[in-house]
Amino acid sequence: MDLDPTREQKDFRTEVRNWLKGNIPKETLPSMDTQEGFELHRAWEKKLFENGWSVVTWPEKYGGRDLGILEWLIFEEEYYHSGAPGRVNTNGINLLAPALFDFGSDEQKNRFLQSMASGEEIWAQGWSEPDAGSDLASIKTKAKKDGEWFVINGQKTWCSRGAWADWIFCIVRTDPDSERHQGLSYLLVPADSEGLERRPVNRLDGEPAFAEIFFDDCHVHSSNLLGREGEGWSVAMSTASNERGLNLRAPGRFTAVAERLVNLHEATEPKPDPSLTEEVVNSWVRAHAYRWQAQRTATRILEGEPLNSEPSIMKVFWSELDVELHATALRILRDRSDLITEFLNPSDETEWLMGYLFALAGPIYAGTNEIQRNIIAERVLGLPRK
Amino acid sequence: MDLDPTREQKDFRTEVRNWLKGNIPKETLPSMDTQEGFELHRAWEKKLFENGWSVVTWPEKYGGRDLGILEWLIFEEEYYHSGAPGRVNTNGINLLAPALFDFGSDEQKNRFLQSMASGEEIWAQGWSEPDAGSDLASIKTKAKKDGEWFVINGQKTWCSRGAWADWIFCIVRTDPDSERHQGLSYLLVPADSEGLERRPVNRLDGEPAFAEIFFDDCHVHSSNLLGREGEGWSVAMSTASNERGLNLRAPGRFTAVAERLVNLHEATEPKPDPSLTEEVVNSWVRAHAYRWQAQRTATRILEGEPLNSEPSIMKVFWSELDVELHATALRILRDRSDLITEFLNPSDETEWLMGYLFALAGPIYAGTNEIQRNIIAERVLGLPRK
Amino acid sequence: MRFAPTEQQEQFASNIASILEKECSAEALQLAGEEPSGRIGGLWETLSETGLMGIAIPEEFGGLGMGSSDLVFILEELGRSACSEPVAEHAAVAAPLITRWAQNETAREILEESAAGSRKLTVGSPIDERVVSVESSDLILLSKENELHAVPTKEIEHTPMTSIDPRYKTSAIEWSPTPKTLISKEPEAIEDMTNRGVLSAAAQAVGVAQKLLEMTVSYVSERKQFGKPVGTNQAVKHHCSDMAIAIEFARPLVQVASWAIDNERSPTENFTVSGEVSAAKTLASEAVELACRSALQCHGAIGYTVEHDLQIWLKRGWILASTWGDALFHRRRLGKILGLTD
Amino acid sequence: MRFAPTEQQEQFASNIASILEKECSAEALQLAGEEPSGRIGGLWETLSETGLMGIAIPEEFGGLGMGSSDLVFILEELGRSACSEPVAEHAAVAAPLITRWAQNETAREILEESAAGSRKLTVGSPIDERVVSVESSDLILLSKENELHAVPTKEIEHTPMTSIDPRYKTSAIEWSPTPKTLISKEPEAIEDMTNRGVLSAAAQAVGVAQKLLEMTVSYVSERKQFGKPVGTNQAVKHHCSDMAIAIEFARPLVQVASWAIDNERSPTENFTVSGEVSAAKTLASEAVELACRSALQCHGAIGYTVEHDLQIWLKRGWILASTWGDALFHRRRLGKILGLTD
Repeated sequence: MDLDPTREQKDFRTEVRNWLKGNIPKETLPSMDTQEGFELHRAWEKKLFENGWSVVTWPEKYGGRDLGILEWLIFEEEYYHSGAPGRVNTNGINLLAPALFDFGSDEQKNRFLQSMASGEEIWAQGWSEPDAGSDLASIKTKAKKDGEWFVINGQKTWCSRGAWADWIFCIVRTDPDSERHQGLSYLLVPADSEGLERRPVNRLDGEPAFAEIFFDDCHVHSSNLLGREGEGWSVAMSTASNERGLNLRAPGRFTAVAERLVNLHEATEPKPDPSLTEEVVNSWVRAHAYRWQAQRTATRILEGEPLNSEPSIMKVFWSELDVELHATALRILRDRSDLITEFLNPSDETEWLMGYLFALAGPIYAGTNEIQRNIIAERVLGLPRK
Repeated sequence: MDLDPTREQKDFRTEVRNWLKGNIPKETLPSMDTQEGFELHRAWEKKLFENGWSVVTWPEKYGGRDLGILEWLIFEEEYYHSGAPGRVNTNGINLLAPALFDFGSDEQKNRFLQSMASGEEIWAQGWSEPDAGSDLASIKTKAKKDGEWFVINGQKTWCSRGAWADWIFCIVRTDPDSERHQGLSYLLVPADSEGLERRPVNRLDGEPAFAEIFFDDCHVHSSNLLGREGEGWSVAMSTASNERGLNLRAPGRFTAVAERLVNLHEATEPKPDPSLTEEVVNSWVRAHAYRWQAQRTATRILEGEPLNSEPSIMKVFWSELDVELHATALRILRDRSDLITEFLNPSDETEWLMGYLFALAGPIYAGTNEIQRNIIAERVLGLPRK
Repeated sequence: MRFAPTEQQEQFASNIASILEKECSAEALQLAGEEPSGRIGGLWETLSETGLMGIAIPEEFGGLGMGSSDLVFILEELGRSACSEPVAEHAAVAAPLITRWAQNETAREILEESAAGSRKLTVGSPIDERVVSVESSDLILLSKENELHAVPTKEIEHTPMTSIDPRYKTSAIEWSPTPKTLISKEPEAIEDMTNRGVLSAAAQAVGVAQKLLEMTVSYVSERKQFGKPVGTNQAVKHHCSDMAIAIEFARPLVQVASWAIDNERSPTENFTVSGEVSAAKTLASEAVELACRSALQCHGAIGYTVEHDLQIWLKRGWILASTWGDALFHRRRLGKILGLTD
Repeated sequence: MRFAPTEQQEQFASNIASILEKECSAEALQLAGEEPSGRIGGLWETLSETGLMGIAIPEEFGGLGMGSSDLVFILEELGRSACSEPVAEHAAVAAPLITRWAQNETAREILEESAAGSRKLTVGSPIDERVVSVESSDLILLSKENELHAVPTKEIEHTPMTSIDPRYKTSAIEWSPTPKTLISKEPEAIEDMTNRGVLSAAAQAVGVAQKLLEMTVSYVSERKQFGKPVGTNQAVKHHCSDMAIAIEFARPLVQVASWAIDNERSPTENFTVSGEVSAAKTLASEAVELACRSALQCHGAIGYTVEHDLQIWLKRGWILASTWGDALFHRRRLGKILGLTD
């Protein structure tokens, strides 16, 4: 057991910290779910890319630094700690890119990865359908092969970033007679395709964080097929195991929030109720535990051990931790005033409230926590299914 | 809405309070799960009976006072508040008696009710079997009719008070070809019958709170059949709905514990951690809510309304409240010393610890809380079963 | 002892419920959310016609002469329909306060018009100093240093706050007490004001929780995933049961608190009116918070959008859980009442 | 950075686990519970033969010269087997304390016999003043007013306490410090004593929780009700998952804390050894409390009896959750370390 970083890792941390210190926007950017905010976030992605911070673990030829998972953990810690803007292209970088690396042709990788890393092309996710939420395999959107084209008809929903994204990655049914996990294919669809219409869907806070996408004889060229025809489920699962795993939620995100929570507690006068102090400690300890659990998982990944329980266990833990961190902050604020009315003022309170609403989605998306708990019980602990 | 007691009810409360004040044993009785304690508790039952306090809601001819449910609630409040001994014959009074009133012949009522009320005959429950716990309908113990006798063979378990009781009420399978809820019968069995053996089973704390009962050609006279042959399930259910309902756990039990908890908090110096103070408030409020929910339910019963959700909802609530009340006390004690080692000393700490262990059984017996929550969802809220 | 609504109480509440069902439907609320006023046109007037605005005003002033324990069943319905009008502030807090604490001549003038709903009252909470529905009100009950005042809306300055619920308008206000606005100098009057406000929030919170439960039960019974209704999963069943349990135990305490306010004493030995009220709000706040969380979890992503009606009750639920003191506030208040803290 | 046991660490822990599986079986523990001593005969000696008692004693004194982060994996196994001997007190607390804080001449004498297990050490917690396994020990490490003392057992008076777990013997003691018993006057020594004691309780607690989870999974997979295994119910599955989650997040913190003790600094920026230790105990106490509650609930009535083996781990779990400070104690300690309270 060796918990010390190497000299190189220490230096890397210092480099990241210093660069961020000198470069993050002075003013908080508008929400990335507004058109203005979306473009400002895109510009920030470009700046990150130009300085080599956009995708530190990717190969250099796609704009990365070829670094390992431990460095990635360091980068994320420093990134969140610095208060830098949210990443507008996480759908692409975290969800699509792993599948592109695994299943993409060289042409596809060259075509898509660098423009993704630079923010030139921002991606939206197009998996869910009105009747295919948790039950992803019941996808109905169809794509019929027509020469060099796939012709898509159907509807997608909950496409996050869908309102302004440049591209959408979709799972569609290419074999009309197939059922469940069979006969699906994975298509990369330009958002400005003819026959594609998008309708923004407003989140609780009124921002169009999602879109519905309607396909009406939408033609997509077969060069945009990722993996083989009918192999869509495997391609999606390589993304999904990633979505539910370590990459989507780096511990830096939570330790940074825990730190903000400690600061909020400190800044509150008179001192918050002691039960709130204990809640702060509790949340802080859990963020701390998540950090070290992630470090331990990183060692396993580096040593080539299979990850069994980690993805589901971590998903349940971080999503509930995230709610807890924000709920605790709201209780502190509520205890000193009536926070709930401050929803849209650009104050500290608002940030916590927005964070809370965002956190509430955590136990739902990427496989509800109920389903994750089933997975832990059945696949990890070996309890009988029926 | 009228929440005031009548003048008669006020007087009744005063009468109960005064009698208990003058008559409860000065010293705490030994546990009723020791032989000595069992007999001392029996003597206390006799004293209650002789003064008309044993079964206040029963008809006078069986030793009761013919009082209503509101007076019963008052009696129980005062009883628990006074710190009087636990009732050793609750199995008989709360579980068997309702079935006797509903299904018993006049001979049976005359034979059993008064001697139950006086503590002359103490009853144990004989329902569960090794493979029939939550799934009561899978009973295997058989009774074969042989002239005027039923001949019982099989095994019962978790017979509370089984170690020293005088009688046991059992559900047995009288139709050997029957399945599940069919073909069962309800038998009243003298504990000293030939062919009946009992083996005490020690609870966590080492006291024989249960017994296993083994039947080996045990002959029971057919006059001890309660209800008709094959009707055992209905008879049991009239008891079971009672077990899960209002009668088993009167609110007085919990409000009295909540009061003791407030006193424990008060007696603790230095003052307990503020988070513990809030836990005390929380437990107190829940006991208070249980009290008023019971009052509301009493009104419904008096007005002949059907009880739908109440039995299951109340069972979940009181059993979890009971754990919470005792766990809070343990946390207060632990905060000022290391309580856990004081297990067998007759101190205040021990009482709380014993109470905690006892409380832990609450969410398990009389239908686990998991099953109760299913019942609430399916039968009350109407969620689909499959 | 009879712990149940009278036939008259049930009848009145069910009357109001039918009106709300028609005039304060989810559709109407969605539309109101897009209006700057956040209001449903005509709703105040329709409700006024039932006599509701004067329900707790004595008959001599044109009211119905009823009390909190009559109102409590209606307050729950107001929550259940996420009613966008300040009926609770007017009828359950301000009017009874004036009735009890104002001098007769002041009272008569205000109450006669209030009973008909033509003068609209609202109230500023002594706990958090916000006022609901300032713009549409005529007279505001406010507290300052143990004094109860009734201040005409036109005499105060108010800054609208941006509420999470566009149908629930609150303002920060500035005002100065004058001898003319003074209603009472009794410290008890402020305690009474607090208790009535807390109770009305608690009762509405239970109603919101009930509605969230109903919506959830109906959604999970219909919505299918993996070939069967989501509601067949035990975890979903238990979410719903837990909501039902929390509601079932909060509700009687809310009713007991209303009786305590009417009778100016607690029906529980060694306990107080404020204690009953805080006990009720503690469990009501907890019930509605749990209901918000579980309803959203059981609905999944759809509940997370503005388009689905669930959000109307989520937002109202979050507000009612915290307004007039959250569970923590009332646990602390109870700690003092029970003598656990100073 | 490599956050995983070395091969040697894994090997040692799995050796100890095999011995415990054989010699400290549930059957043996049940029998020990009926003995007045509460002990399993020969177990101490068998374990001593592996060198375990001197694992953290320097090689020059006949020990193995390893540290807390080697021990932590073994401590978890000791909990998992509900080991009835004070191995943790001896090898993980007392011996390393003497190694670090005693003068060389005192240390040599004690440590050489301790390494072989022929002199048996135990320790009194500065938090709750009880001592474990007094009767079978030779020398007790105790604190008094920031002084660390090593007191021969024959020089103290002790009153046995009746533990809920008959295999876990504790005593209240009376003793007087003398210059001869003094080991160190450094306040840091007491902090070190506390941290080592807390860590050993935390690591064992995780082991107990792990065992409770294993027993529960196995029971609910076999036990049938309503024609199918109890473990097919989603509620039971979720009980088990929640236990697994709590354990999975407590375990790394326990390992991090052991590294911090060895290195006399925290691997986390702006944090302390005591902080790591208290963080570990907070989550370990919570994990084992949850495991006790859920294991009992999933077992149903059978878990509630002395005859079923579950009770062995329930009782040990309750003790380990509270000894050396419960979760509340350590949350408060963390509150101070994080600067949230004074």
